Amino acid sequence: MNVMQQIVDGVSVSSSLLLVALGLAITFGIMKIINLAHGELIMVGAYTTYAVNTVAKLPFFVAVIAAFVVTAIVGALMERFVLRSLYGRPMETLLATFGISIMLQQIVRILFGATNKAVISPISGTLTLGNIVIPYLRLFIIVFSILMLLLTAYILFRTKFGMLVRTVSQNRSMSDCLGINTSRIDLLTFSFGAGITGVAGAIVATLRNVSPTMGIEYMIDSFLAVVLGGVGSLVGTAIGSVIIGEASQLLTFVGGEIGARIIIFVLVIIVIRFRPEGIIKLESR
Amino acid sequence: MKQLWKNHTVSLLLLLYLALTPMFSNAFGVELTGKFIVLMIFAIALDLVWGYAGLLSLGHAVFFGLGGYMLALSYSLQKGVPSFMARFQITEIPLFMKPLTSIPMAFVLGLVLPSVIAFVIGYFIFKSKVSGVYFSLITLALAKLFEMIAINNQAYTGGFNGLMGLPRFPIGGKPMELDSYYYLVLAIAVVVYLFAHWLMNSRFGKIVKSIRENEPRIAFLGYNVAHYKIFVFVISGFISGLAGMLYVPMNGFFSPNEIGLALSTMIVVYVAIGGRGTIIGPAIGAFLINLLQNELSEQYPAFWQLLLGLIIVLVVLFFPKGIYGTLQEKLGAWLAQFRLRREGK
Amino acid sequence: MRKTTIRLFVILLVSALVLVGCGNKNSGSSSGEDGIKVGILLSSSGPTALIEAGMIKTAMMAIEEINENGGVKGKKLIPIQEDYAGDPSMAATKAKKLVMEDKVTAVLGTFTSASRQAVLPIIEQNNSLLIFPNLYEGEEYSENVIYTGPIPNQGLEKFIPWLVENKGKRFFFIGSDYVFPIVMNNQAKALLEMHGGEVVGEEYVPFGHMEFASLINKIKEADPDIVFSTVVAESESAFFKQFHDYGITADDILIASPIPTENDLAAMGPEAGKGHVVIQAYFQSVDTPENKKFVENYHKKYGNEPVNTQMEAAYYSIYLLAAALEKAEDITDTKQIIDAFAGQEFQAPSGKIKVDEENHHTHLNYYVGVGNLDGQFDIIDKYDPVRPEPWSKLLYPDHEEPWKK
Amino acid sequence: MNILETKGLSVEFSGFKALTDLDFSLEEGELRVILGPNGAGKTTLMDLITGKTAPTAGTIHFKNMNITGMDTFRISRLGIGRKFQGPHLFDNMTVEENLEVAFQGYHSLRKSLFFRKTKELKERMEEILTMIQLQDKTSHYAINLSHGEKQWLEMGMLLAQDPELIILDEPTTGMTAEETHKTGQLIENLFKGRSIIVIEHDMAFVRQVARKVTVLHQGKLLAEGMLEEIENDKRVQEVYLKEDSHA
Repeated sequence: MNVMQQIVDGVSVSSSLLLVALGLAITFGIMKIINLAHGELIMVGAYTTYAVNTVAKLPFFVAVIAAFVVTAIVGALMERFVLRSLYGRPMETLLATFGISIMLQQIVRILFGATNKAVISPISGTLTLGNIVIPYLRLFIIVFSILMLLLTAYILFRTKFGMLVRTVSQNRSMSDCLGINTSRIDLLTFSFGAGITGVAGAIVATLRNVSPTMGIEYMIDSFLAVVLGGVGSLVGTAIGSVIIGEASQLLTFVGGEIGARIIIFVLVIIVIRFRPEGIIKLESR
Repeated sequence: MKQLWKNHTVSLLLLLYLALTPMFSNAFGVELTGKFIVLMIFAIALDLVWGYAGLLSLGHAVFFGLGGYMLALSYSLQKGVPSFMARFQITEIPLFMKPLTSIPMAFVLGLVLPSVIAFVIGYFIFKSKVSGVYFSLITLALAKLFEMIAINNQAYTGGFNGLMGLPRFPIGGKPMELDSYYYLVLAIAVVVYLFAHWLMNSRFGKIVKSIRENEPRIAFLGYNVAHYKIFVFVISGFISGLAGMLYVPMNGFFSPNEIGLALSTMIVVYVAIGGRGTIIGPAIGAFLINLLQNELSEQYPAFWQLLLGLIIVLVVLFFPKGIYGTLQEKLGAWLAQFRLRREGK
Repeated sequence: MRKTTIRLFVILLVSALVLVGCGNKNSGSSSGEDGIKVGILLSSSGPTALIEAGMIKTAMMAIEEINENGGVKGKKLIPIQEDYAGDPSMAATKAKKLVMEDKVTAVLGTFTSASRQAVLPIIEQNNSLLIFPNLYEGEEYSENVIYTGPIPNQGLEKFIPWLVENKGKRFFFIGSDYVFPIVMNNQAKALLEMHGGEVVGEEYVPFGHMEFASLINKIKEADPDIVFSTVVAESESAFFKQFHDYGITADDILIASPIPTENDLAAMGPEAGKGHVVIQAYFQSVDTPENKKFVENYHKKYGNEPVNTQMEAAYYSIYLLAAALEKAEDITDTKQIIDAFAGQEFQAPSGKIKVDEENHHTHLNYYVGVGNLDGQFDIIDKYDPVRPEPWSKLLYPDHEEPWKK
Repeated sequence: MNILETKGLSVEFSGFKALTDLDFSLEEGELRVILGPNGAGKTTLMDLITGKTAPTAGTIHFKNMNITGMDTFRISRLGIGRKFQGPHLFDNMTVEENLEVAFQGYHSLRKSLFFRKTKELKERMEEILTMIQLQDKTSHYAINLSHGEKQWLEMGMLLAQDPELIILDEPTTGMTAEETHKTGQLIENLFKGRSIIVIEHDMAFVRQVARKVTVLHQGKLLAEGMLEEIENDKRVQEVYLKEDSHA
């Protein structure tokens, strides 16, 4: 069995997982919003890509941008009309977002019909190194996800906006006193997180078909990755994704595809139990 | 008597309606309502954990499912090795499933196993610093996990297809009439309701509530919070398992859907919409949503999904206490004013 | 705030109740007139709607055509449609409604084996009639069910030898991890053995699995001539897509499958399915006058979506039912209707088909097709109706035949 | 005889020394006021005594029993009651319920399940309700009480809990002058004979109740003695001047 290949594939799996989880690292990790509609944001991104790329025949990168814009708008609407009034009430947030997820699924079903849709992979061909084969598509996804990670990190830690975001998440009332328009920051932060998630949707759409219910699995995996890595830390999310991604590949030796997933779930549950703060702990008092 | 009426108006009205159903509705209607009642019991079970102790479990179907599977499996084992086993060259019932060949034993297991699992999970989680949303996330993962396990071990669980063709109501040997089974379920529902009511108005219930209200404080009053959480979780698991078992004959069929995410989240919705922390509220939520779904999903399938989502969002935004909770509040306030005016004169 | 709250609350309840109210009216009116009620129990919402929605359309189309030509015994067929959102328990509930409340003459529907078997006891207890128009694993027989879809032995009997002869002997079996694919693969393996092929690997993935890197990796390791895939639903398109991404073409390793339809090609993107071989009882590209008419009418009615085998099955199932009703003396007696099905023939779009004289399953034509870039299948081989064996003679040579009793 | 004694008590939060090598002792029946600017380690000390946080070094003895690092609920059962800074009630429960859960001696599951209000309990309840002047608000939800009432309800809960050592963390924050005074009296009459530790800023209040005073500064013991001595203590003054200057 070609272990090297498995590890490489693991990297690509991790990278798409990282991509999907990145948005959640912001909405859940930083804003502490339990967004059960995270998967549906991915789905919206995927459908936007389908509409722009497959139907309207525009180039793929345009579709990616469109996916960002559309989901960012959806996110903004969610924040403005629902989440805003629920801050500090995680359980209510969780319920509301579940309601939203049902609605989004149905809306998409009405707009695009029930049948599954396809987004054509923008890149074909494979790279062969010795006995390892990597599709250029997956190579692209790896690079892209790393870029997205860096971009997000840059925005959060090197820009005024990012600084504001972190200030607000640290101490809301204080920020209010400092004259920061917190509600505006919340709006922007959430729709930014949503937008990234939409981009992730555009990317994963190239690996699979596009369907109204495609989001659920991604939603769960993203939460696992974020929590495993350490809530509120981008590095943590990256690490979480890599662990889960690699595990899901390498553990197939042990229990096959299904066994691998079961083992991962058990592992993550145990980690949450003993380190709720995740593998990467933010030092704070 | 008057007191009883005053405190339980809604519950009594609902009970009256349910008790009369078999008289004015056909077999289909009765079975449907029976199914609703089972879900009401399940909703009450979740309410104990979420509504009172403030622990939002997103994986409660695990207990419902365990209970159901015990009975469903037992039924399928009655005629020797079932086809779903035979298909995997299993020629005789494996040792660890032997106990299930006896239906009474299955009943016992259907109550014990969920409780035990609930205890293990509870002990595992509540003896740690895990709390709030992390508890919810763990239970979410658990629901997914059990779903996968049920699907994965198809040689023993019937896998993705589930267990079907289950005899209808063979409670104790020979089949039971639909109506009599319906009333049995209803009776159990009443008992569960009364039990939950007693439990949550006992000192225990008050302590559980104060855990929800202010966990650190109750510890400073000398209570071992973990024990209380575990206990209420186990009770809830037990009732969920019971509901799961009652569901099997009503449905004639049991599948991984009943142990996984889908049901777990739906039951949370029932409780939230009905009004958590009120015992009867969640039951009403379960009843109304299912009634609506059954009426609307056929005429407007697409529309129904939208409406359900919308209802959830609106309730969360405008009736955080749920339908019953809000009614209770408004009525209470109104009555108070009314009395004041009376006294004023 | 409080005011708005109350108002909202009222609006919510009222709207809900109103809907319930007119909901009832609708169902009332449909059962009013004198005619033959046919239940259509298929999902128009939920995960499986993507296929079942199409079946509803063709079934309705057939009913309209029949009614336009004077109906059955001068009576019109009255469809009563129920959506169960792909949930077996709800399927059971809705079946109860159709049978107990609407008292339909027959029910066409259910899609997965889970939903069929959830419905089965209700149909049997009420001695009603279910027409199941979909591919399934077989190994079942019910007095009250007519199975109009294909079962494993039919396609595989022709497909496996064809593959061994034309494409190669080394097979790698993959499938979604539940009964249907496993039964399929077991029969295929038996046939393969009989025709001197060899199994170089076998893997199953969880239902809804989306990440196939490691499986493709394993396949490349084993280097088979043919991947025999019974991976279903969304996993299927994910597999074909990623297989394609890894630069493996049909010429390197061929995917052979009894599953994909025109819809799946659309969902995976045609170039992912290009060159891979599929056996089905119907393709849109089938060249018969009946099919030309069928496809034309469909596209006129519902626009240019592809038509597939399940949709054709739903269509001819209605016609078979109509024929049986025509033949039966007393259509209030389910037994008579069921007996009338025996040996019933129909010139379907896919060619002449026939319900078996005894085993309640259906003799179907088979086509070997190759996926092309238009999202259609180029038919490269055809087989005349094949006898259905609910219990494959090959696997269970001496299995008792319940219909014999 | 000392009811409470700490030796070399220290605690660190990720490098930050919240409390260093503190020796503190309290006599039975004594009322001790603890003063100190913000971050002096007052609340930290209380957290350590009640088991909310575990010390990095040192020991705590209560009634000559080592309670270092014990679970909160165990310590509480030994007879240490605590009132937090600001109201800390069970908001969506009635005044009566709040008091009821506070009563001691019914901690086990079994006892809590099959609990009947004894005559004594009922009387005690009445007594407390009158003392804290909430007798006609028994069925009000705690969340609807006025700030002062909330504070007194907490006092009531302490009475119900009936501990030997009572810890009051800034009991008068947010109270009007006369509410504060009233609270002072309340403390003096209600808790007669019990050992009490009070953390307080409000000097008026301190003068009203205090006898012996302990002053903490930057996690260390700065001064200890009778109020007058402390008030004239140079070091204390400058600490407090600093405090005021940037307050």
